[in-house]
Amino acid sequence: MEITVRFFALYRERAGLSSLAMELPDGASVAALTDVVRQRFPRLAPPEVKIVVAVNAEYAEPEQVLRPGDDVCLIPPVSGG
Amino acid sequence: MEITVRFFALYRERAGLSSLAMELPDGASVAALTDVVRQRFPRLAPPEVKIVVAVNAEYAEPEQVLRPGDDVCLIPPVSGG
Amino acid sequence: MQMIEITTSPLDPEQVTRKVMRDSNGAVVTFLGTTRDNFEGKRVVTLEYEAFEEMAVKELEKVRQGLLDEFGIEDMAISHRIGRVDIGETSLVVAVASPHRKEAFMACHKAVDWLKETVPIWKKEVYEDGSRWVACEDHEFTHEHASAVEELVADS
Amino acid sequence: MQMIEITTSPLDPEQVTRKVMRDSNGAVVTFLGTTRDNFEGKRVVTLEYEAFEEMAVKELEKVRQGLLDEFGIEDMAISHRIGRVDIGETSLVVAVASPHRKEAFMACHKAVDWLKETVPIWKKEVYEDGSRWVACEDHEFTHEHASAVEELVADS
Repeated sequence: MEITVRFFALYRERAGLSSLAMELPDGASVAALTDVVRQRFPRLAPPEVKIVVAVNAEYAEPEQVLRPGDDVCLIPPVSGG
Repeated sequence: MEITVRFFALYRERAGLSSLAMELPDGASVAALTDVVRQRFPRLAPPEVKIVVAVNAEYAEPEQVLRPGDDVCLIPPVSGG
Repeated sequence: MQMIEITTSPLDPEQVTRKVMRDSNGAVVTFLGTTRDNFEGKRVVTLEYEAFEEMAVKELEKVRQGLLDEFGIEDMAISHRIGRVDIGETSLVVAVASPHRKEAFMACHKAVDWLKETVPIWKKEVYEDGSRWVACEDHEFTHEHASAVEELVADS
Repeated sequence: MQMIEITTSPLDPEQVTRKVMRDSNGAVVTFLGTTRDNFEGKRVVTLEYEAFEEMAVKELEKVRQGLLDEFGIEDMAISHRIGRVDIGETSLVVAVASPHRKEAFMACHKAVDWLKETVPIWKKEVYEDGSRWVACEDHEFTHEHASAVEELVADS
Protein backbone atom coordinates (compact mmCIF):
# COMPACT_ATOMS: atom_id res chain seq x y z
CA MET A 1 0.00 0.00 0.00
CA GLU A 2 1.03 3.59 -0.48
CA ILE A 3 1.24 5.84 2.61
CA THR A 4 1.91 9.55 2.38
CA VAL A 5 4.09 10.73 5.23
CA ARG A 6 4.29 14.39 6.25
CA PHE A 7 7.34 16.03 7.84
CA PHE A 8 7.23 19.09 10.12
CA ALA A 9 9.76 21.61 11.39
CA LEU A 10 13.13 20.00 12.22
CA TYR A 11 12.25 16.78 10.37
CA ARG A 12 11.11 18.68 7.31
CA GLU A 13 14.41 20.55 7.19
CA ARG A 14 16.52 17.43 7.85
CA ALA A 15 14.64 15.35 5.28
CA GLY A 16 14.59 18.22 2.81
CA LEU A 17 10.94 17.61 1.96
CA SER A 18 7.55 18.15 3.54
CA SER A 19 5.81 14.97 2.39
CA LEU A 20 6.70 11.69 0.76
CA ALA A 21 4.60 8.84 -0.65
CA MET A 22 6.09 5.58 0.67
CA GLU A 23 5.34 2.00 -0.43
CA LEU A 24 4.74 -0.28 2.58
CA PRO A 25 3.47 -3.86 2.91
CA ASP A 26 -0.29 -4.08 3.60
CA GLY A 27 -0.88 -4.14 7.36
CA ALA A 28 2.41 -2.44 8.17
CA SER A 29 2.63 -0.97 11.64
CA VAL A 30 3.81 2.45 12.77
CA ALA A 31 7.05 0.79 13.95
CA ALA A 32 7.59 -0.66 10.47
CA LEU A 33 7.09 2.78 9.01
CA THR A 34 9.61 4.43 11.30
CA ASP A 35 12.13 1.66 10.46
CA VAL A 36 11.75 2.48 6.77
CA VAL A 37 11.97 6.21 7.51
CA ARG A 38 15.21 5.72 9.46
CA GLN A 39 16.74 3.75 6.59
CA ARG A 40 15.69 6.35 4.06
CA PHE A 41 16.77 9.33 6.24
CA PRO A 42 19.55 8.12 8.55
CA ARG A 43 20.18 11.64 9.89
CA LEU A 44 16.55 12.43 10.69
CA ALA A 45 16.92 11.54 14.39
CA PRO A 46 19.67 9.92 16.46
CA PRO A 47 19.04 6.24 17.35
CA GLU A 48 18.24 7.08 20.98
CA VAL A 49 15.47 9.49 19.99
CA LYS A 50 12.12 7.82 19.31
CA ILE A 51 10.46 9.08 16.15
CA VAL A 52 6.96 10.02 17.23
CA VAL A 53 4.18 9.41 14.73
CA ALA A 54 0.69 10.83 14.52
CA VAL A 55 -1.97 9.01 12.53
CA ASN A 56 -5.03 11.03 11.56
CA ALA A 57 -3.94 13.80 13.94
CA GLU A 58 -3.65 11.54 17.02
CA TYR A 59 -0.47 10.20 18.60
CA ALA A 60 -0.02 6.56 17.54
CA GLU A 61 1.59 3.64 19.36
CA PRO A 62 4.29 1.63 17.51
CA GLU A 63 1.93 -1.36 17.18
CA GLN A 64 -0.82 0.58 15.46
CA VAL A 65 -1.57 -0.81 12.00
CA LEU A 66 -1.61 1.67 9.14
CA ARG A 67 -4.32 1.73 6.48
CA PRO A 68 -4.34 3.26 3.02
CA GLY A 69 -5.53 6.86 3.23
CA ASP A 70 -4.22 7.42 6.76
CA ASP A 71 -2.79 10.88 7.39
CA VAL A 72 0.63 9.97 8.76
CA CYS A 73 2.84 12.69 10.26
CA LEU A 74 6.26 12.57 11.88
CA ILE A 75 6.32 14.72 15.01
CA PRO A 76 9.70 16.11 16.10
CA PRO A 77 10.14 17.01 19.78
CA VAL A 78 7.59 19.76 20.43
CA SER A 79 8.48 23.21 21.73
CA GLY A 80 5.35 25.35 21.73
CA GLY A 81 4.46 27.87 24.37
CA MET B 1 -0.73 61.26 77.92
CA GLU B 2 -3.38 61.61 75.26
CA ILE B 3 -3.44 59.09 72.43
CA THR B 4 -5.75 59.42 69.44
CA VAL B 5 -7.03 56.05 68.30
CA ARG B 6 -8.51 55.49 64.83
CA PHE B 7 -11.16 52.90 64.02
CA PHE B 8 -11.64 51.32 60.58
CA ALA B 9 -14.38 49.33 58.87
CA LEU B 10 -16.09 46.87 61.25
CA TYR B 11 -14.58 48.52 64.33
CA ARG B 12 -15.64 51.97 63.19
CA GLU B 13 -19.20 50.79 62.76
CA ARG B 14 -19.27 48.88 66.05
CA ALA B 15 -17.72 51.75 68.00
CA GLY B 16 -19.87 54.29 66.24
CA LEU B 17 -16.92 56.62 65.69
CA SER B 18 -13.84 56.85 63.52
CA SER B 19 -11.40 58.27 66.05
CA LEU B 20 -11.22 58.93 69.77
CA ALA B 21 -8.72 60.78 71.96
CA MET B 22 -7.97 58.56 74.98
CA GLU B 23 -6.15 59.44 78.18
CA LEU B 24 -3.54 56.79 79.06
CA PRO B 25 -0.75 56.65 81.66
CA ASP B 26 2.64 57.72 80.32
CA GLY B 27 4.52 54.68 79.02
CA ALA B 28 1.36 52.66 78.44
CA SER B 29 1.77 49.66 76.16
CA VAL B 30 -0.32 48.54 73.21
CA ALA B 31 -1.78 45.82 75.48
CA ALA B 32 -2.81 48.47 78.03
CA LEU B 33 -4.50 50.40 75.24
CA THR B 34 -6.49 47.42 74.00
CA ASP B 35 -7.59 46.69 77.61
CA VAL B 36 -8.97 50.20 77.87
CA VAL B 37 -10.58 49.90 74.44
CA ARG B 38 -12.28 46.63 75.41
CA GLN B 39 -13.67 48.23 78.61
CA ARG B 40 -14.93 51.25 76.69
CA PHE B 41 -16.37 49.20 73.78
CA PRO B 42 -17.24 45.75 75.14
CA ARG B 43 -18.88 44.69 71.86
CA LEU B 44 -16.00 45.74 69.60
CA ALA B 45 -14.55 42.21 69.39
CA PRO B 46 -15.32 38.95 71.17
CA PRO B 47 -12.82 38.00 73.91
CA GLU B 48 -11.25 35.25 71.79
CA VAL B 49 -10.43 37.71 68.98
CA LYS B 50 -7.20 39.62 69.46
CA ILE B 51 -7.55 43.31 68.73
CA VAL B 52 -4.73 44.07 66.32
CA VAL B 53 -3.08 47.48 66.62
CA ALA B 54 -0.96 49.44 64.17
CA VAL B 55 1.32 52.19 65.44
CA ASN B 56 2.54 54.66 62.85
CA ALA B 57 1.26 52.39 60.08
CA GLU B 58 3.16 49.27 61.24
CA TYR B 59 1.75 46.25 63.07
CA ALA B 60 2.64 46.56 66.77
CA GLU B 61 3.32 43.88 69.38
CA PRO B 62 1.36 44.03 72.67
CA GLU B 63 4.53 45.04 74.58
CA GLN B 64 5.27 48.06 72.40
CA VAL B 65 5.25 51.29 74.42
CA LEU B 66 3.14 54.14 73.10
CA ARG B 67 4.36 57.72 72.88
CA PRO B 68 2.43 60.95 72.57
CA GLY B 69 1.82 61.74 68.92
CA ASP B 70 1.79 58.10 67.79
CA ASP B 71 -0.72 57.31 65.07
CA VAL B 72 -2.60 54.41 66.66
CA CYS B 73 -5.11 52.42 64.59
CA LEU B 74 -7.25 49.41 65.45
CA ILE B 75 -7.14 46.89 62.63
CA PRO B 76 -10.12 44.56 62.28
CA PRO B 77 -9.57 41.21 60.52
CA VAL B 78 -8.52 42.14 57.00
CA SER B 79 -10.34 40.98 53.87
CA GLY B 80 -8.77 42.66 50.89
CA GLY B 81 -8.26 41.02 47.54
CA MET C 1 6.92 53.64 37.67
CA GLN C 2 4.43 53.12 40.50
CA MET C 3 4.39 49.35 41.17
CA ILE C 4 1.97 49.57 44.11
CA GLU C 5 -1.32 51.39 43.67
CA ILE C 6 -4.49 51.84 45.72
CA THR C 7 -7.19 53.66 43.81
CA THR C 8 -10.91 54.31 43.69
CA SER C 9 -10.83 54.22 39.87
CA PRO C 10 -11.59 51.10 37.81
CA LEU C 11 -8.49 48.97 37.32
CA ASP C 12 -6.90 48.41 33.92
CA PRO C 13 -5.33 44.92 34.04
CA GLU C 14 -3.51 45.39 30.76
CA GLN C 15 -1.85 48.57 31.99
CA VAL C 16 -0.75 46.85 35.23
CA THR C 17 0.56 43.89 33.22
CA ARG C 18 2.52 46.15 30.89
CA LYS C 19 4.42 47.53 33.89
CA VAL C 20 6.15 44.17 34.44
CA MET C 21 6.87 43.14 30.85
CA ARG C 22 10.46 43.31 29.66
CA ASP C 23 12.32 41.67 26.81
CA SER C 24 14.37 39.54 29.22
CA ASN C 25 11.20 37.98 30.68
CA GLY C 26 9.53 35.00 29.03
CA ALA C 27 6.56 34.56 31.35
CA VAL C 28 3.92 36.89 32.72
CA VAL C 29 1.23 35.79 35.18
CA THR C 30 -1.63 38.17 35.95
CA PHE C 31 -4.19 37.56 38.67
CA LEU C 32 -7.52 39.35 38.70
CA GLY C 33 -9.71 39.27 41.78
CA THR C 34 -13.26 39.96 40.64
CA THR C 35 -16.46 40.53 42.52
CA ARG C 36 -18.58 37.38 42.70
CA ASP C 37 -22.35 37.56 42.56
CA ASN C 38 -22.85 35.18 45.47
CA PHE C 39 -21.53 34.27 48.90
CA GLU C 40 -22.67 31.08 50.60
CA GLY C 41 -25.81 31.10 48.49
CA LYS C 42 -26.65 34.76 49.18
CA ARG C 43 -26.89 37.11 46.23
CA VAL C 44 -24.31 39.88 46.46
CA VAL C 45 -25.41 43.22 44.99
CA THR C 46 -22.14 45.13 45.24
CA LEU C 47 -18.97 45.37 47.33
CA GLU C 48 -17.43 48.25 49.21
CA TYR C 49 -13.72 48.24 50.00
CA GLU C 50 -12.14 50.42 52.66
CA ALA C 51 -8.39 50.78 53.25
CA PHE C 52 -6.03 52.26 55.77
CA GLU C 53 -4.21 53.56 52.75
CA GLU C 54 -0.87 54.70 54.11
CA MET C 55 -0.33 51.36 55.84
CA ALA C 56 -1.82 49.28 53.02
CA VAL C 57 0.72 50.70 50.59
CA LYS C 58 3.54 49.84 53.01
CA GLU C 59 2.24 46.30 53.53
CA LEU C 60 1.79 45.76 49.79
CA GLU C 61 5.37 46.91 49.29
CA LYS C 62 6.49 44.29 51.87
CA VAL C 63 4.63 41.58 49.97
CA ARG C 64 6.18 42.71 46.71
CA GLN C 65 9.74 43.04 47.97
CA GLY C 66 9.54 39.82 50.01
CA LEU C 67 8.52 37.77 47.00
CA LEU C 68 10.92 39.43 44.57
CA ASP C 69 13.69 38.47 47.00
CA GLU C 70 12.34 34.97 47.63
CA PHE C 71 12.09 34.11 43.94
CA GLY C 72 15.03 36.14 42.69
CA ILE C 73 12.90 38.07 40.24
CA GLU C 74 12.47 41.76 39.50
CA ASP C 75 9.00 42.51 38.21
CA MET C 76 5.78 42.62 40.23
CA ALA C 77 3.01 45.19 40.22
CA ILE C 78 -0.04 45.25 42.49
CA SER C 79 -3.12 47.45 42.13
CA HIS C 80 -6.05 47.34 44.56
CA ARG C 81 -9.26 49.19 43.96
CA ILE C 82 -11.20 50.55 46.94
CA GLY C 83 -14.63 52.10 47.33
CA ARG C 84 -17.57 50.57 45.52
CA VAL C 85 -16.77 47.66 43.18
CA ASP C 86 -19.72 46.20 41.30
CA ILE C 87 -20.30 42.54 40.37
CA GLY C 88 -17.88 41.31 37.70
CA GLU C 89 -15.56 44.25 38.23
CA THR C 90 -11.95 43.82 39.27
CA SER C 91 -10.84 44.72 42.80
CA LEU C 92 -7.28 43.39 42.58
CA VAL C 93 -4.64 42.99 39.90
CA VAL C 94 -1.31 41.28 40.64
CA ALA C 95 1.07 40.99 37.69
CA VAL C 96 4.39 39.14 37.90
CA ALA C 97 6.95 38.58 35.16
CA SER C 98 10.09 36.47 35.19
CA PRO C 99 12.44 34.79 32.75
CA HIS C 100 10.80 31.39 33.44
CA ARG C 101 7.20 30.63 34.30
CA LYS C 102 7.49 28.76 37.59
CA GLU C 103 8.67 31.82 39.53
CA ALA C 104 5.96 34.00 38.01
CA PHE C 105 3.21 31.52 38.91
CA MET C 106 4.45 30.87 42.45
CA ALA C 107 5.19 34.50 43.29
CA CYS C 108 1.82 35.67 41.97
CA HIS C 109 -0.10 33.02 43.91
CA LYS C 110 1.81 33.74 47.11
CA ALA C 111 1.36 37.49 46.67
CA VAL C 112 -2.41 37.12 46.60
CA ASP C 113 -2.38 34.82 49.62
CA TRP C 114 -0.03 37.03 51.58
CA LEU C 115 -1.77 40.33 50.89
CA LYS C 116 -5.11 38.85 51.92
CA GLU C 117 -3.59 38.07 55.32
CA THR C 118 -1.76 41.28 56.13
CA VAL C 119 -2.87 44.29 54.11
CA PRO C 120 -5.32 46.56 55.98
CA ILE C 121 -8.12 46.57 53.44
CA TRP C 122 -11.65 45.52 54.32
CA LYS C 123 -14.46 44.26 52.14
CA LYS C 124 -18.12 44.80 52.86
CA GLU C 125 -20.57 42.63 50.97
CA VAL C 126 -23.86 44.34 50.27
CA TYR C 127 -26.86 42.01 49.90
CA GLU C 128 -30.39 42.89 48.92
CA ASP C 129 -31.39 42.78 52.59
CA GLY C 130 -28.32 44.06 54.41
CA SER C 131 -24.55 43.95 54.42
CA ARG C 132 -21.60 42.54 56.35
CA TRP C 133 -17.89 43.09 56.69
CA VAL C 134 -16.13 39.96 55.48
CA ALA C 135 -14.25 38.68 58.51
CA CYS C 136 -11.63 36.55 56.84
CA GLU C 137 -10.95 35.21 53.41
CA ASP C 138 -10.61 31.56 52.51
CA HIS C 139 -6.97 31.08 53.47
CA GLU C 140 -6.61 28.30 51.00
CA PHE C 141 -2.88 28.45 50.31
CA THR C 142 -1.90 27.86 53.91
CA HIS C 143 1.59 28.34 55.26
CA GLU C 144 2.02 24.56 55.36
CA HIS C 145 1.02 24.25 51.72
CA ALA C 146 3.28 27.13 50.74
CA SER C 147 6.33 25.67 52.45
CA ALA C 148 5.63 22.23 51.02
CA VAL C 149 5.48 23.70 47.55
CA GLU C 150 8.70 25.56 48.23
CA GLU C 151 10.39 22.27 49.04
CA LEU C 152 9.09 20.74 45.84
CA VAL C 153 10.35 23.69 43.89
CA ALA C 154 13.75 23.44 45.54
CA ASP C 155 13.89 19.75 44.67
CA SER C 156 12.84 20.08 41.05
CA MET D 1 -17.19 31.17 21.67
CA GLN D 2 -13.89 29.74 20.41
CA MET D 3 -11.91 28.73 23.52
CA ILE D 4 -8.98 27.28 21.53
CA GLU D 5 -7.28 29.36 18.89
CA ILE D 6 -4.17 29.05 16.73
CA THR D 7 -3.49 32.16 14.73
CA THR D 8 -0.80 34.04 12.85
CA SER D 9 -2.20 37.38 14.13
CA PRO D 10 -0.90 39.19 17.23
CA LEU D 11 -2.64 37.94 20.37
CA ASP D 12 -4.91 40.16 22.46
CA PRO D 13 -4.53 38.94 26.07
CA GLU D 14 -7.42 41.06 27.31
CA GLN D 15 -9.79 39.58 24.74
CA VAL D 16 -8.73 36.02 25.66
CA THR D 17 -9.17 36.85 29.36
CA ARG D 18 -12.64 38.28 28.77
CA LYS D 19 -13.73 34.92 27.32
CA VAL D 20 -13.40 33.26 30.74
CA MET D 21 -14.82 36.00 33.00
CA ARG D 22 -18.25 35.44 34.49
CA ASP D 23 -20.05 36.91 37.48
CA SER D 24 -19.88 33.61 39.36
CA ASN D 25 -16.06 33.58 39.16
CA GLY D 26 -13.93 35.47 41.67
CA ALA D 27 -10.48 34.70 40.30
CA VAL D 28 -8.89 34.95 36.88
CA VAL D 29 -5.33 33.87 36.13
CA THR D 30 -3.80 34.77 32.78
CA PHE D 31 -0.44 33.48 31.58
CA LEU D 32 1.46 35.16 28.78
CA GLY D 33 4.37 33.45 27.14
CA THR D 34 6.56 36.13 25.61
CA THR D 35 9.58 35.99 23.38
CA ARG D 36 12.81 36.45 25.32
CA ASP D 37 15.74 38.31 23.85
CA ASN D 38 18.29 35.68 24.89
CA PHE D 39 18.85 31.94 25.12
CA GLU D 40 21.84 30.57 27.01
CA GLY D 41 23.61 33.86 26.49
CA LYS D 42 22.91 34.07 22.76
CA ARG D 43 20.98 37.06 21.51
CA VAL D 44 17.69 36.01 19.92
CA VAL D 45 16.54 38.18 17.02
CA THR D 46 13.09 36.71 16.43
CA LEU D 47 11.16 33.45 16.75
CA GLU D 48 9.26 31.43 14.20
CA TYR D 49 6.53 29.03 15.30
CA GLU D 50 5.22 26.22 13.15
CA ALA D 51 2.20 24.05 13.98
CA PHE D 52 0.52 20.90 12.77
CA GLU D 53 -2.64 22.90 13.20
CA GLU D 54 -5.38 20.31 12.98
CA MET D 55 -3.70 18.12 15.59
CA ALA D 56 -2.56 21.06 17.74
CA VAL D 57 -6.15 22.22 18.14
CA LYS D 58 -7.17 18.71 19.17
CA GLU D 59 -4.31 18.43 21.68
CA LEU D 60 -5.04 21.88 23.14
CA GLU D 61 -8.66 20.84 23.56
CA LYS D 62 -7.46 17.74 25.49
CA VAL D 63 -5.40 19.95 27.79
CA ARG D 64 -8.34 22.27 28.34
CA GLN D 65 -10.94 19.56 28.93
CA GLY D 66 -8.60 17.47 31.09
CA LEU D 67 -7.90 20.35 33.45
CA LEU D 68 -11.49 21.61 33.58
CA ASP D 69 -12.45 18.10 34.68
CA GLU D 70 -9.53 17.74 37.10
CA PHE D 71 -10.24 21.01 38.89
CA GLY D 72 -14.02 21.00 38.52
CA ILE D 73 -14.04 24.37 36.79
CA GLU D 74 -15.64 25.66 33.61
CA ASP D 75 -13.62 28.46 32.09
CA MET D 76 -10.32 28.16 30.24
CA ALA D 77 -9.23 29.72 26.96
CA ILE D 78 -5.96 29.10 25.13
CA SER D 79 -4.57 31.08 22.18
CA HIS D 80 -1.27 30.25 20.49
CA ARG D 81 0.30 32.46 17.90
CA ILE D 82 2.33 30.88 15.09
CA GLY D 83 4.54 32.27 12.37
CA ARG D 84 6.99 35.01 13.20
CA VAL D 85 6.83 36.37 16.76
CA ASP D 86 9.22 39.22 17.56
CA ILE D 87 11.02 39.87 20.87
CA GLY D 88 8.66 40.98 23.63
CA GLU D 89 5.61 39.80 21.71
CA THR D 90 3.23 37.20 23.09
CA SER D 91 3.20 33.69 21.63
CA LEU D 92 0.82 32.08 24.15
CA VAL D 93 -2.12 33.21 26.25
CA VAL D 94 -3.78 30.85 28.74
CA ALA D 95 -6.65 32.34 30.74
CA VAL D 96 -8.45 30.43 33.50
CA ALA D 97 -11.25 31.64 35.74
CA SER D 98 -12.84 29.92 38.73
CA PRO D 99 -14.87 30.82 41.79
CA HIS D 100 -11.73 30.57 43.98
CA ARG D 101 -8.16 31.35 43.12
CA LYS D 102 -6.35 28.10 43.86
CA GLU D 103 -8.02 26.21 41.02
CA ALA D 104 -7.34 29.01 38.57
CA PHE D 105 -3.64 29.19 39.49
CA MET D 106 -3.09 25.43 39.44
CA ALA D 107 -5.05 24.78 36.25
CA CYS D 108 -3.30 27.61 34.41
CA HIS D 109 0.17 26.46 35.47
CA LYS D 110 -0.57 22.85 34.55
CA ALA D 111 -2.06 23.88 31.21
CA VAL D 112 1.16 25.60 30.20
CA ASP D 113 3.27 22.65 31.33
CA TRP D 114 1.04 20.12 29.63
CA LEU D 115 0.73 21.90 26.31
CA LYS D 116 4.50 22.32 26.10
CA GLU D 117 4.82 18.53 26.29
CA THR D 118 2.16 17.36 23.87
CA VAL D 119 0.97 20.00 21.42
CA PRO D 120 2.62 19.72 17.97
CA ILE D 121 3.97 23.24 17.74
CA TRP D 122 7.64 23.97 17.11
CA LYS D 123 9.71 27.00 17.89
CA LYS D 124 12.71 28.11 15.87
CA GLU D 125 15.02 30.64 17.47
CA VAL D 126 16.65 32.96 14.98
CA TYR D 127 20.02 34.40 16.06
CA GLU D 128 22.14 36.97 14.32
CA ASP D 129 24.34 34.16 12.95
CA GLY D 130 21.92 31.30 12.38
CA SER D 131 18.90 29.55 13.83
CA ARG D 132 17.84 26.33 15.54
CA TRP D 133 14.69 24.40 16.29
CA VAL D 134 14.24 24.31 20.06
CA ALA D 135 14.36 20.63 20.94
CA CYS D 136 12.64 20.64 24.28
CA GLU D 137 11.42 23.21 26.75
CA ASP D 138 12.47 23.39 30.37
CA HIS D 139 10.05 20.82 31.75
CA GLU D 140 10.12 22.46 35.12
CA PHE D 141 6.77 21.37 36.49
CA THR D 142 7.55 17.66 36.24
CA HIS D 143 4.96 14.95 36.58
CA GLU D 144 6.30 14.19 40.06
CA HIS D 145 5.94 17.79 41.10
CA ALA D 146 2.47 17.96 39.59
CA SER D 147 1.24 14.88 41.43
CA ALA D 148 2.78 16.05 44.70
CA VAL D 149 0.99 19.38 44.35
CA GLU D 150 -2.22 17.50 43.62
CA GLU D 151 -1.88 15.64 46.88
CA LEU D 152 -1.29 18.90 48.72
CA VAL D 153 -4.35 20.36 47.10
CA ALA D 154 -6.41 17.32 48.03
CA ASP D 155 -5.18 17.59 51.62
CA SER D 156 -5.73 21.31 52.04
